Amino acid sequence: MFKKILIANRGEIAVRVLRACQEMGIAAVTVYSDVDRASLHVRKSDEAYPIGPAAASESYLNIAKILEVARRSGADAIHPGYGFLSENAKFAQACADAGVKFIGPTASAMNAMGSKTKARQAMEKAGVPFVPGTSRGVESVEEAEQVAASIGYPVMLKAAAGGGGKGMRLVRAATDLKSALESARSEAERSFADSEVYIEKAILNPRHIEMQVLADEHGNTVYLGERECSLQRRHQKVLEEAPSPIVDPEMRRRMGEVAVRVAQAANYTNAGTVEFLVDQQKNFYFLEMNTRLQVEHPVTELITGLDLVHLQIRIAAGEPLPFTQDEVLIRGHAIECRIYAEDPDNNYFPSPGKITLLLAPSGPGIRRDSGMYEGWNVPIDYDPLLAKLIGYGSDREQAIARLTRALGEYFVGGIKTNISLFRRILRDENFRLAKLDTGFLDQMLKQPEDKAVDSNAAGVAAVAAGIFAVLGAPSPASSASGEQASSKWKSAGRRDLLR
Amino acid sequence: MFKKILIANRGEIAVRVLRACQEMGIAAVTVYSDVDRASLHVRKSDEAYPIGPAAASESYLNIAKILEVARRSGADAIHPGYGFLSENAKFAQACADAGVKFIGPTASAMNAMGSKTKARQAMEKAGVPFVPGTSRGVESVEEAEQVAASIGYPVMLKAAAGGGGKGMRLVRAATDLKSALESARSEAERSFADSEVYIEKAILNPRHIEMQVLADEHGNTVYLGERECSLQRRHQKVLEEAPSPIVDPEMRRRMGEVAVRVAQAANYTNAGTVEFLVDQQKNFYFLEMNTRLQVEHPVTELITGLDLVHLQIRIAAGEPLPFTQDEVLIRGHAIECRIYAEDPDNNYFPSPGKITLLLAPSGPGIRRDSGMYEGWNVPIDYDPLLAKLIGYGSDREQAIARLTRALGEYFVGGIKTNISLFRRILRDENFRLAKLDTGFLDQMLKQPEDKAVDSNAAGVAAVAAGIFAVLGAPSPASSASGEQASSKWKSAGRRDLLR
Amino acid sequence: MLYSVNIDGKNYRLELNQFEGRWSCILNGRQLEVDAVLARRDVLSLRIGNKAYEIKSEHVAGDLHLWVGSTRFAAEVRDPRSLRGRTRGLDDRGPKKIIAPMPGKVIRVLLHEGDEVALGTGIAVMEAMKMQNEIKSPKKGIIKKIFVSEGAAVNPGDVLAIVE
Amino acid sequence: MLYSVNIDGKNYRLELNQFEGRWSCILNGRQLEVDAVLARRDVLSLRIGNKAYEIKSEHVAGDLHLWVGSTRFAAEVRDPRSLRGRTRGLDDRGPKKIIAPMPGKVIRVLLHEGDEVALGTGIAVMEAMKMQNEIKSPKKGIIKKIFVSEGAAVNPGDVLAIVE
Repeated sequence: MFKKILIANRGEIAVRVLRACQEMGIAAVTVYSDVDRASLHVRKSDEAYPIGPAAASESYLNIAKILEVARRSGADAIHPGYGFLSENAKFAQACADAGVKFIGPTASAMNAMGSKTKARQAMEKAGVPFVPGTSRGVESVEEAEQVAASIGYPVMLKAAAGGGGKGMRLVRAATDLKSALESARSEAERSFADSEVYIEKAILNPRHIEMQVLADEHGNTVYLGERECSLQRRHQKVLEEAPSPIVDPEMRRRMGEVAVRVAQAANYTNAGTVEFLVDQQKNFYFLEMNTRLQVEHPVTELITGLDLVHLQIRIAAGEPLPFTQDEVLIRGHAIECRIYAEDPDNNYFPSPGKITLLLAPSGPGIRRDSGMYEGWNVPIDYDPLLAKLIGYGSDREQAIARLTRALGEYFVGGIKTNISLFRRILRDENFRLAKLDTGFLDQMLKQPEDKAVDSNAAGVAAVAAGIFAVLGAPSPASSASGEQASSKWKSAGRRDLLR
Repeated sequence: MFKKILIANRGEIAVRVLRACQEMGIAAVTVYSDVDRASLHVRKSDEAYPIGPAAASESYLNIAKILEVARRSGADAIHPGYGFLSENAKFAQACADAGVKFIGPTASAMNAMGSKTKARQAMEKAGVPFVPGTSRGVESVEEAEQVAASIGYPVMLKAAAGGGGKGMRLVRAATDLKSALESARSEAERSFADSEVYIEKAILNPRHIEMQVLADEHGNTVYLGERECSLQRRHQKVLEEAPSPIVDPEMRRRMGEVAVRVAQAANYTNAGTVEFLVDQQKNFYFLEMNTRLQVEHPVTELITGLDLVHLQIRIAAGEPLPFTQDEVLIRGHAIECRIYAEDPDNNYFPSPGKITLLLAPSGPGIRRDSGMYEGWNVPIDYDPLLAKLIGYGSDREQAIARLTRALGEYFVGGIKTNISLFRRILRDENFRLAKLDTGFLDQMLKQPEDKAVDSNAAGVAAVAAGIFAVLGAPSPASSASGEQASSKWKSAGRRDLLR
Repeated sequence: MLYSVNIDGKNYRLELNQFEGRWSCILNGRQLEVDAVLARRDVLSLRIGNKAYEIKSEHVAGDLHLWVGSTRFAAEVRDPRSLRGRTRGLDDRGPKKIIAPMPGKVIRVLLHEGDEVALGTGIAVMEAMKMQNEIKSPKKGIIKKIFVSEGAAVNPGDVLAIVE
Repeated sequence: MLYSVNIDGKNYRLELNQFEGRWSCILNGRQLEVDAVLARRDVLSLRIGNKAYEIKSEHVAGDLHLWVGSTRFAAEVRDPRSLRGRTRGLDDRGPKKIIAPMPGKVIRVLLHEGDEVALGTGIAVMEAMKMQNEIKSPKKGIIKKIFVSEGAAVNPGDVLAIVE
């Protein structure tokens, strides 16, 4: 087993991996950018190394710096988390070249899957079901127009190197194709330094369902059940659950076997996720493979009772899978809410700043994977994911009930979060009936929110306001820290201006 | 289903039940004594009623006051938690008479089980295996000496109305019998207002293993697997786990079936626990039935995926059990640590006072049921249980690893807790090998603790002490609140003096 | 003590006095039985009659928010005798300022001074925390002034443009 | 700044200076590369070299404890120039006071003044938080004085008896 693992990430996932290391008796080395010195992952680690300024390209994405820390610290493995370098084949290769084990698939498996167009070509050979479209990037607007016409509108443009909805455009009619292609290309170029964009038939109102796979380095590959990830905003997942309410054991077996075939076709090792689009007739189409741990892996952990990060580490250390497909036991239901620092009342604008008060939920069926703490200043420089709140129940209804209860206990003061959005989703009639598709959330958000003014609660607030005033609140401490936070943003802004 | 439930308890269990009510859409009414106004259970409830001074006999044990709150609030059911009135048949009967549903067994089932001697008589009829001894209280020292001689020393004296080790004495030789009987009787009288004491053969180095049962009001009774509760100090459970490392599926079935027979013999309904002593040959003997929810119920919840409090409420509302025995699926392993306000370095003296800093663990496999919060003043008047930390894992080793990790994250500043005791237990070689019996903890605590002074850590502490000094810590806020706490104790003490 | 309290735009007259830990409270002329404990900084355990509430107090960018359970209210408290507190809403009249709602970078400026805008027309695109967000016009009118250019770093509260 | 720091009875000479957020640190003559951030009140994120530590600071009954991870150290800090800080241990000599370790009630007094006691002999029984605890003699000797009687309420730090 490894003696020391370097965690090349930040935020909640760095803390998640750190905990796994501690549990396995492995020393954890972390890295941090200038604005992350006070982060939870630094505080909790055994060793921590600064790797440069806030900009990810100069810190968390800098392969040379991270390998240098691996060398200095004597780490024998690197866990990349998700995002940043996690799906970077060059990084995986550089780790291998430096004699540090990359906890994830090989560079060649990544390469096979990293480009959506290449993956498509390989998977077609393996007989995996596909959405009709091009298997390679389109060269010109003319070619795009031809392809779109032949498969029929609406079509979807996608970045070959894409992820997270970047470089993705839905085109309903030929007149919109040109400008959509241009903007998709420029976004792809900006986001991935690769402007390749391909075309697929758009499946309307599909579900997004993905299958977790795990493959050891001895040829054993298993699937651990699916996750329903249809709740998205701007193609970003917001809430995920497992199992999917529409997948029965037979469909799970069929999807799982396709996912295993996908992984095996790429000689895939370690944890990975095969994403499918599912249409209204429950036909499923291969979308792409994510060659890393997913943000939403906890829902699979809760319904299987397994620890995916432990298993990732064991697999990377050369251990065989400790169970067979038949021994995977799915029980109960789990739902994850991604708590973001964003303002649901103001078009989901990011909301960095100082957390002045943090009340965290716990109790039966509640798991909280968090990278924040009271007093922490959420930096403006990274993804706004603060924490994940995951609810487990004997069935979907109980998971929803527990999560609703826990969201009521959750309070993050000083910044805005999307906690209220989840309260709204979880009480939505269609959500409760599991009538989900990838358009669900946009649809729901178009409805005016039922904001019945509770005049009793307003009166209570009035009394409370008076009591806080009498007791001397706002306390000098809290308002002072608020000012500090805002002046810190200002100085951060000024620093940027001076660069 | 009930509209409103009164929770006749305090601390973590009141919060536990409150959460279940919120999850089920039931309004929660709480009660509190004068020193509990700032308790978490009051803050989180829908309605809260003061019921008198700190002394439990004048508040949480006062049947008339609690039924008066039920009447005023319009509660249609009462959940008693554990301790206090939970096993009081008079209270159960008074609830029935007042037309409020008692969430638990009937008064007559409680009466059948409430006296250990009566229970023994009833169970003997049902053919349940027993430890040899008297089925009724001994009348005199002479009778006790006779009985002890006939079953052979060592013998155990037990209070008929007992629980929690009160009125319990191990007697190794005839010469010690008289004084042990007297002190057991006086303790029993003081604790339960009932001095009846009976004698059993003492099983040396037994395991304490208990079986959770659940019975609806339609004649269905199931068992939910066992809990290993051998880790005790002064006959008080300290750490519990499920399943027991020595119980295999066949033994579980046999114990479960006996437990179901016990419950059925008493026409038992709702949740209950049948306790067994298990000797070194894995023979099990009926000990007693606890006619309430146990402190350690979460470990059963984690391995079965069920919510026992939800089920208690559903059963009390007249619903049939929603599953059969065959559908109970045990998966993984769970361990619970009872976090007490007591000082493990100073003979486990209670340690009430103000919590100046609270860092709470979370993350994969960690459940925390807590009644404390930062800033709360732990009162001196009640049981010192602050919270329960429960770890789940795919297997026992992983549960231990996760719990060890989580204990490392747990910090309760300002008062002493037994967190360090659990770190010690979890790394103990014999504990890891599951070589457990009820003498384990006393044995372990007799060993000098391996307190290798980490001179590196001491140097780190020296540097940190300097940095806190430079940064101006101790902050005026924290030391001021410390003084407040101690003066509050003083005034509490003075109040007592004036009574 | 007499307070004028504004909750989400509605005014309340609140008479509140504390004596030996007990409160007397009259809200809009109605006497309430109030019992309050500050559980910790910014968290109040409040009872009105026997109803229990958990209240959280929060200051964001100078505004006071009170949370009753999970419901947020904008609050303002004025003590008429001492004339503490602030008035607000006055600078909403006249030309509208477009304010940066977050710290970040201006990625694109979509319009020019003098352009006509409808309610909701995009004026600029900002990026922060890896997300791009369009800053929209709060009213129909003409862009009088644009204060930022592409690539500029801005702070919350900075004026990006003025629409008239 | 020069400090004399006592950790679990061992003295350290600490030279510590802060300049623009950077620290210089010499511990017992050895230069250390130190980097510290106060994450929140009483919680320090400390790096020495590249080793990382989470330090918690706690004041209990006038004593300062520092926790390095899960290990607790009793700490005392003295700044020799200003002569801040306290000395202690002096009143441990001579007759030993038996101090109430917790608030509670004296349930039973087991001995009388003049009785001989061994190390660990029970002197009184106290009850608090539903638990009874025996207060034991910290040394061999004779009970010189008993200050409490059965039923008395005591506070932590109260002297119960003196053993000589």
